[in-house]
Amino acid sequence: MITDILFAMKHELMIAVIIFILLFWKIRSNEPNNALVMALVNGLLLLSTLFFFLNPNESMLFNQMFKTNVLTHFQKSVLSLGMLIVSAVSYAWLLKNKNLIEFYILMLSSLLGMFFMISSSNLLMFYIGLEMSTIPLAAAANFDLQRRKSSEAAMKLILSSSFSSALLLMGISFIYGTCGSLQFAHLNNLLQHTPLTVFAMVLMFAGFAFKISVVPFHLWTADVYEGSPVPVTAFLSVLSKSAVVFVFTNVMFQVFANLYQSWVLVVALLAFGSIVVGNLFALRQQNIKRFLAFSAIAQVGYILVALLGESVQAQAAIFYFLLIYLFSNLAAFGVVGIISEHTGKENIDDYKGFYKTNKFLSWVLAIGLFSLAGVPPTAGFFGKLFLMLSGASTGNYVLIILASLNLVVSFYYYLRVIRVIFMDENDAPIEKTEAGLFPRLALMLCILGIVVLGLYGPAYEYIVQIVEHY
Amino acid sequence: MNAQEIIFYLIAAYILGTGIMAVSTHKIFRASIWLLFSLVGIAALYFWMDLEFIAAIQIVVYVGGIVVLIIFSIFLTQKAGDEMPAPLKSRTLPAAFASLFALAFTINLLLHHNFGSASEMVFDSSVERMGLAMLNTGDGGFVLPFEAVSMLLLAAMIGCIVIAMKVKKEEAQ
Amino acid sequence: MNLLLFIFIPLLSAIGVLVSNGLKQVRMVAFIGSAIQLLVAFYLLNQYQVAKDLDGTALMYFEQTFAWFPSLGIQFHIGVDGISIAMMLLTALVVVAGVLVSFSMETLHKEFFFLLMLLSLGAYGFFISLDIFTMFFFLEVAVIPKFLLIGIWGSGQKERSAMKLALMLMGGSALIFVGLTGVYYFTPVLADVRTFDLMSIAKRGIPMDAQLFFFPFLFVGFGVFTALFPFHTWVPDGHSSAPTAASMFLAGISMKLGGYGCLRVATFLMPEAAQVYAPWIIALSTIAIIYGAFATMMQTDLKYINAYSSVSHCGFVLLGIGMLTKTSITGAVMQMVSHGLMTALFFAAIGMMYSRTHTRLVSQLGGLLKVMPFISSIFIVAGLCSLGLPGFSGFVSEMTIFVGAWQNPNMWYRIATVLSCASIVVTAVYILRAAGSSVMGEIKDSHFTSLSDAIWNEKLAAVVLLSGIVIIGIAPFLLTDLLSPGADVIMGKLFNSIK
Amino acid sequence: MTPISLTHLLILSTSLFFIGAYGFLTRRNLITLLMAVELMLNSVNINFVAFNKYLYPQNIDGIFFTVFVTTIAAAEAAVAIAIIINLYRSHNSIDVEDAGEMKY
Amino acid sequence: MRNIITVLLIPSLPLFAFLLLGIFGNSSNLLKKGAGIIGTTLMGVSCLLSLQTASNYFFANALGQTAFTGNIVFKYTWLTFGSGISIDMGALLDPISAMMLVVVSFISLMVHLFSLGYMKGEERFSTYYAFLGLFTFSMLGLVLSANIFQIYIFWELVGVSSFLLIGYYFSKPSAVAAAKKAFIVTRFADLGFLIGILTLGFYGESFDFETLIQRLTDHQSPQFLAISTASFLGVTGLTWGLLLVFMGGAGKSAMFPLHVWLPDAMEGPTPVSALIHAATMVVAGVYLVARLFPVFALSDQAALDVVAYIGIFSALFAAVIACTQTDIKRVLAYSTMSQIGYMMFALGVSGYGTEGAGFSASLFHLFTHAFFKSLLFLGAGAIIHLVHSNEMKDMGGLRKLMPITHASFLIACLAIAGIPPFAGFFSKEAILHAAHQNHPGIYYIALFTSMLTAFYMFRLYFNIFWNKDSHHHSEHGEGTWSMKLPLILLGIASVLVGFIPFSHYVSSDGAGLETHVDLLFSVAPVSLALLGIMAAVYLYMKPSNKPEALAQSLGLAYVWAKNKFYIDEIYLFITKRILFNLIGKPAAWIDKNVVDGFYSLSATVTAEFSNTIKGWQSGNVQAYAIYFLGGILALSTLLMYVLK
Repeated sequence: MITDILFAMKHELMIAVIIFILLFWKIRSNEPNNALVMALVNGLLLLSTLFFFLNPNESMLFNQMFKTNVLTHFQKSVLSLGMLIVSAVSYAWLLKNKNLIEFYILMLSSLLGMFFMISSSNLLMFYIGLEMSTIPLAAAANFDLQRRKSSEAAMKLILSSSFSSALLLMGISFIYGTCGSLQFAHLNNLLQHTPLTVFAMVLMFAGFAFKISVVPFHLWTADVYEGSPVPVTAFLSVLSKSAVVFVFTNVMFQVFANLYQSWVLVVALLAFGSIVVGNLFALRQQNIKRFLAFSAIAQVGYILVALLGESVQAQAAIFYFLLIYLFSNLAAFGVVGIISEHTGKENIDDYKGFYKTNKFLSWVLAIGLFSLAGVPPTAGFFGKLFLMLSGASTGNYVLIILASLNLVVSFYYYLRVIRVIFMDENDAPIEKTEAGLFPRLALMLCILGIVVLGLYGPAYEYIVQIVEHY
Repeated sequence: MNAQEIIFYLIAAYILGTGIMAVSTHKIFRASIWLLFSLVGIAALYFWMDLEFIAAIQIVVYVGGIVVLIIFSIFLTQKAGDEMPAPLKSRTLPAAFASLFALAFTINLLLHHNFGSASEMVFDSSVERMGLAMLNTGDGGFVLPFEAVSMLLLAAMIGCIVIAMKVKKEEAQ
Repeated sequence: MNLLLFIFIPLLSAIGVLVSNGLKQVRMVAFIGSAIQLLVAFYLLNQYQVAKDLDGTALMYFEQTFAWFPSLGIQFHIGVDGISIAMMLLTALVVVAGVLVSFSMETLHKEFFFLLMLLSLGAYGFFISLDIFTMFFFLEVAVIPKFLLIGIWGSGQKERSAMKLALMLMGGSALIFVGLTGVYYFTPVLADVRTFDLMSIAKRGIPMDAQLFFFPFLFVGFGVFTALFPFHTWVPDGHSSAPTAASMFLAGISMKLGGYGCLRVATFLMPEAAQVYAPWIIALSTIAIIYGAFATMMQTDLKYINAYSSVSHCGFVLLGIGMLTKTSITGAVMQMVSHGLMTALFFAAIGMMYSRTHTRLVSQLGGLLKVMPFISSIFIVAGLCSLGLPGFSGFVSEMTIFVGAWQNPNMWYRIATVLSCASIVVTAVYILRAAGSSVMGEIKDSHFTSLSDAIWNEKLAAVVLLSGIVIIGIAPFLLTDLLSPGADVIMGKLFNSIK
Repeated sequence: MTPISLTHLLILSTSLFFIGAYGFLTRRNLITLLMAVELMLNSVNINFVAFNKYLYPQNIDGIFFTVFVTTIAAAEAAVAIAIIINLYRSHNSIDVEDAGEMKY
Repeated sequence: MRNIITVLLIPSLPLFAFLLLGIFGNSSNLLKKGAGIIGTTLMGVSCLLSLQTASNYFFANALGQTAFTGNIVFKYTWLTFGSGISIDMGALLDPISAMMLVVVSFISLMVHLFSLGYMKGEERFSTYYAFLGLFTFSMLGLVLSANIFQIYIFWELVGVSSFLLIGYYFSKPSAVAAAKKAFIVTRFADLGFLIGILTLGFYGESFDFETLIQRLTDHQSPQFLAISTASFLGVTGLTWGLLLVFMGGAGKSAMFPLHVWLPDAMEGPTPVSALIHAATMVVAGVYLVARLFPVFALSDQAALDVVAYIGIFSALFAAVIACTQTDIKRVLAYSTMSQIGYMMFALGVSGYGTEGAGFSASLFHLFTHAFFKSLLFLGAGAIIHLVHSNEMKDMGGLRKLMPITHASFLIACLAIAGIPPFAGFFSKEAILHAAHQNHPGIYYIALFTSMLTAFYMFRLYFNIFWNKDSHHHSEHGEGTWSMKLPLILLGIASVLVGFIPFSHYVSSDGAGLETHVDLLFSVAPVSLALLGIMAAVYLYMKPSNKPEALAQSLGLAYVWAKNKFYIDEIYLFITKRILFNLIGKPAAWIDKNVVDGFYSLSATVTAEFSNTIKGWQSGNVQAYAIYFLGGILALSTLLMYVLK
């Protein structure tokens, strides 16, 4: 019994253990050795990632509030891996940080919140997980204590998110009011198609949409990405988003199955809106982090496109895409973070002539961007195409056509960066930057992921298998 | 209209009135006090609903905790009695329109929704029941959220400390 | 014969380029890789003949299937017929020549040759694929190397051109993708599995209304790659900004990917729709032919001249496809091969001239025949091939298209054919203008007199391409025999559909 | 208690919610924004409690939801205030209009 | 089998010369020096083989036969088109091709020989011989073609070798321009040819001459019915096909209005003019019509009439212009055009079989003309070699300096003027006779033209050899023996070939016609020719201002003729103004601004739009919240009230 719980909650327990170790470490010594802390955390995160292979069983615990199965284990491992990469690529920033342990505690708490959210089968746990993944992150966003932008970003994040969670809560309360239950499994049957439930659905949808930056609930994204410290930005853009999407697909297909007709419309509309608005804004960005933020908004649009498809295919495509997206985006953010930390340069134009001085980083950034853009042979190509293929499976050709054509626009801005890196002349390019061992390893891992995930078909097939099963 | 109802409407009017004052007064300190009144009014509503436990939490956490925190922060960032700048017209109009529209929209939905007949069952909201549920791992237990929230509070606390702590001089450079 | 060689050899050469050091080593690796590839391509031709003699009925030869994404019905299914072999030979020739003319690449040579190899990988992969998703994959694999090649090593407004090219090709890809999804979802499901497999889709057939809706997407999408009017504007800018080898690749191979796709995917899979849309295809390609030719006449930059003429010449490919007769389709493929070789030769000659004189403007060149007779002769020969002189490949392919086109007794089709024929006169005008004032005439710049003629690698490149052109020109039956069975299969599909 | 009263309670909470929302949308001081959010959360709490008591007395999910919302609101408020104080240090103002450096 | 090899060798030897000299000519010193010898030797062998083949055909094989038939020596399927039609490479021996073989190879040999001296010391000597080889190969291939598409292939090759040879002096802009013009104008004509081929081939379901002729002359065959019922713009498919094919022929043969390239083509080395633009390539059009003559004559009289009218008009038109030109090569060029006009209308007025006197006469004239016209050109070459100018005013009194040239030139002039017993007399008589019988109108014009011919030829002759005294002194005499020998040989030929009973061997149906010289009939043409010569004697024998006075009195007519009736200007107007300015420039402009502009515009619009909506991202958290709330309300309203 106890071992069952241990195995079921292995990820959560692992993260909690790390948090407590760090807490005690902080209590024991006020000026801990940052490198050591990082080594420990990274090691344990690696362990947590590998936990996936440790008896990924199926269970339902704690008053049916906590469910686990292969899929959730998989998702948690993916998130652990993401956290590991974030932590590794931000090596330089973290090393200098005076409050490293606190920072880790916040990030890990946020991760823990995501785990709870992923495993939630109950609106209460979902809500707690959601808040738990956001509130510490808002604090972490402010960790560049001296930067004006950092606190502005944190402020925008916490206020926007509290506003959004108030609306989300209102939606939850209406659902509770109409159904009398918070359990996903019950809601599936209890939820009837009435105006009030549709409204509640929209409210909840908006809550999700806020977290994954769907237009028009996306407006905080770029500002927060720009202002936050790079690890937080990377975390937000990849992990928060992935975690919420994991739950989102689940909620949409499971809880709101009866409202399918309604939410499909919303999803289609917002998918188109996100793609277009994300693209249009990304076109004109100068700051590379803002640029990545808007491009991420467009990417989410494509995820929503996939959501229109048949449940299994859609979820498989989305999870597959997120896995690729994690590697691609972290590769891009990793390089941006390294450069930003070493030189303070964040403008796209600063990257002129980057290839002359930093070949490795240039290629990593380029491959990351290619993958985001969906260019073969990177995995992003497969990810994006499978998303759209899934979207087309229910015959939404108009949307598919529009989304495909928007790919061209997105291509423009990704290539713009590539062009700056490889083609533009510059007398004073960014000087040669030594990334360090951890970041290099992490970036190579990203590249490996980007290359292998697409070309190696069984990766996708495995996800399909898991999804089909649950 | 019986006494219960009259009391309800009074409390409702009180909550809304103080709420409106809280979001419209120009003095920030007064606003916090109006908020305090409004929250107390909500506690009163809980009392009216025979939910003493919730009412108590409302008073302890909100009135005793959050509002005090807010007042502290006001002191840290403002001089008492400062007039706040008036809201921008460009913001007020759409905001008012959106809020009113949303209000009408929601109320319309609520009025037209059939919630079914009220249950005749007596609602047992004793502190004992809640206590047992809070720490129960089995059916009807809430121990997991309880633990999760405690982790959240821990994290929030640590975050607050780091952010709000005065930065030492040499770090500032 | 294992077709995977066509994936692995370029891949290994690319990796070899990455691990070698110094220009000499890098270019030798690239050259050896591409030369082996050429030999293997000829070996494939040989093996194909052998296999064909053993079993003349198979639709595809050397087929291999590997599961890739089985749940989506995506396979790595490869196989060839005569048409693809012809295209692969073309690719092999152009790649060798492209590597040879780039021997003196100074900046970032490693990257340069790496990208060239990647580009050839894309082309080979595209031609051997029998799964339309895989085809699409390889089609796109080839896009980014082009962008980088133009943008990094190009000249003039290279970045703008690179961007334009990449975006328009991506636009084409986007259309293709929409078409692919349509094909995918509207092909009847067998045994609960959808498929991207070319042959099985062809076997299952696509319902008419789906064909009508999705054919334009596929055709226009591939058409963008092959400079279908009005989606051709990437061609002039892209070709003229690209470094020599990239121009050769672009015009020689890359544009052919589109033509091949139009034929193999769009027309083959949706024959009924092809018949419905044939007038449109013909109209657009006729416009491309005439309009491209006239636009060429006004150009002053040699590369622009060749680029616009490529628009015009590739119009013939689409015209041949649009006419939907066996002869015209065979002619279209011949024209692809022929134009590929010819235009590569042309670009090679222009590149050699440019690298010496540092100008490509017709008005500034002149009298080069005196100082660099070899290069100038190559230029003239390429020009003569372009204007369809007998003895070179251009003639036979154009004639085949015309004869094929004329077999369609529709009066409007005939008028289109006549107009297209008329373009060969215009071609003569611009080719002779270009040749007349750049290599003939008086030497306009005194420093030209001190310039040297081609060196061995350049000569070898020219000879490689030229031999292809001449062999096809003198013995076209070799090519038609190769293409004929493939054309028959496509025609079979077309005629079945008429019933 | 009649369902009408439930509806009345809901109307009360909804009104309060949108009063809070209006406050959030219009006030210029960051702290008042936070106060407006508290009003909104409270109104949701009323909803939960009312639904639980009048419609689903067999369970106590609603009550617990309220409890946790309250707790989380506290955490949120704490973090928000810390952030606002930090912001005040760098900006010397907590006017919303002054904290809009990053845009477009 | 031996026959095949012989016939194959005839064109192959020049081709071999081309390949050898073209590829290795510049790299090997031996080849560079010996190019002329090699080329000439190979050509000589080829010529001997041609003579042997022809004599075999006409005399040995045909003994005892009543009619000469076409004889396909070999045939190889070269390119198969889907529906059973194919381009075959073959060699067809019949009277006209055998005759042409002799003409082409003999004249070519003469030119090879002549060039040994004429082109000596040229930098690109070997290239020159390579090109000559290429041309000869193509021309021989054209002559031997058994397939209408094959003829088109060699037709194009001939065109390109002509281009290369005219542009031989590539650093001379006028030469390059002339080469371009020649190529493009003939290319334009070939467009018609090609479409004609396509039409005939499509309906005739074959490209083979024999099959095609057989099917299209059999009025019951399905192919004939199909092609004569198909019509476009009210004209039958057959007429279209034949006229378009004739258009190709007219282009190569410089018939009005496609003649403009021929005078300019004189920019090439003079021996080249002698070979290509006098004797061989320019008569390809006549040859082509002759090839398809049965179809013209038996199935489509209308097309044949067009041939006749264009022929006679060109003959007259060119003769008039020739009277006014001062560049001796241009005079010769216009005279060539005029003479080809004769050949054409002779075909045009001819009937088939026993009515086919015109056909034989035309080819007879082709035959004789080849000799004396190339003689004229070579002579002109020798003169130009001496005086280094093409203009009449730089010449005069050369008869003493270059006696052999003078004598041969005179023979040629007499021949072309139609004075008996020179070769031209017989052929021209035959033509006039045929015209007189079938088409009196044409006959009278032709008569007048023959007077003009005599006039301008002797105008030329006197201006060169008489008129004023020579101020030249011969540096290298008349030139080497290699230059003189061809003149002598051709002179002898120009005298003798007229006596061949030509129509006996060459006739429209192969059956042979009896030649009869009607002395009475000859009176008129000969006396008119003498009249023309007299006029020339009167005007040009001695230096005088009579020519100017005459020119003055003719006024506008003279100016127009002198300016070649402004045909060049009309062409220039059409190409420059209409094609370049009205089509080319707009096309380039549209491409840059409209088509490409559309893409640029869409990019700009996108960027502008992006700029316009940037305000959404105002940086203010409350504004974000309003959008948030607004989004929710909009979606819910949409779901509940709009998209119910």
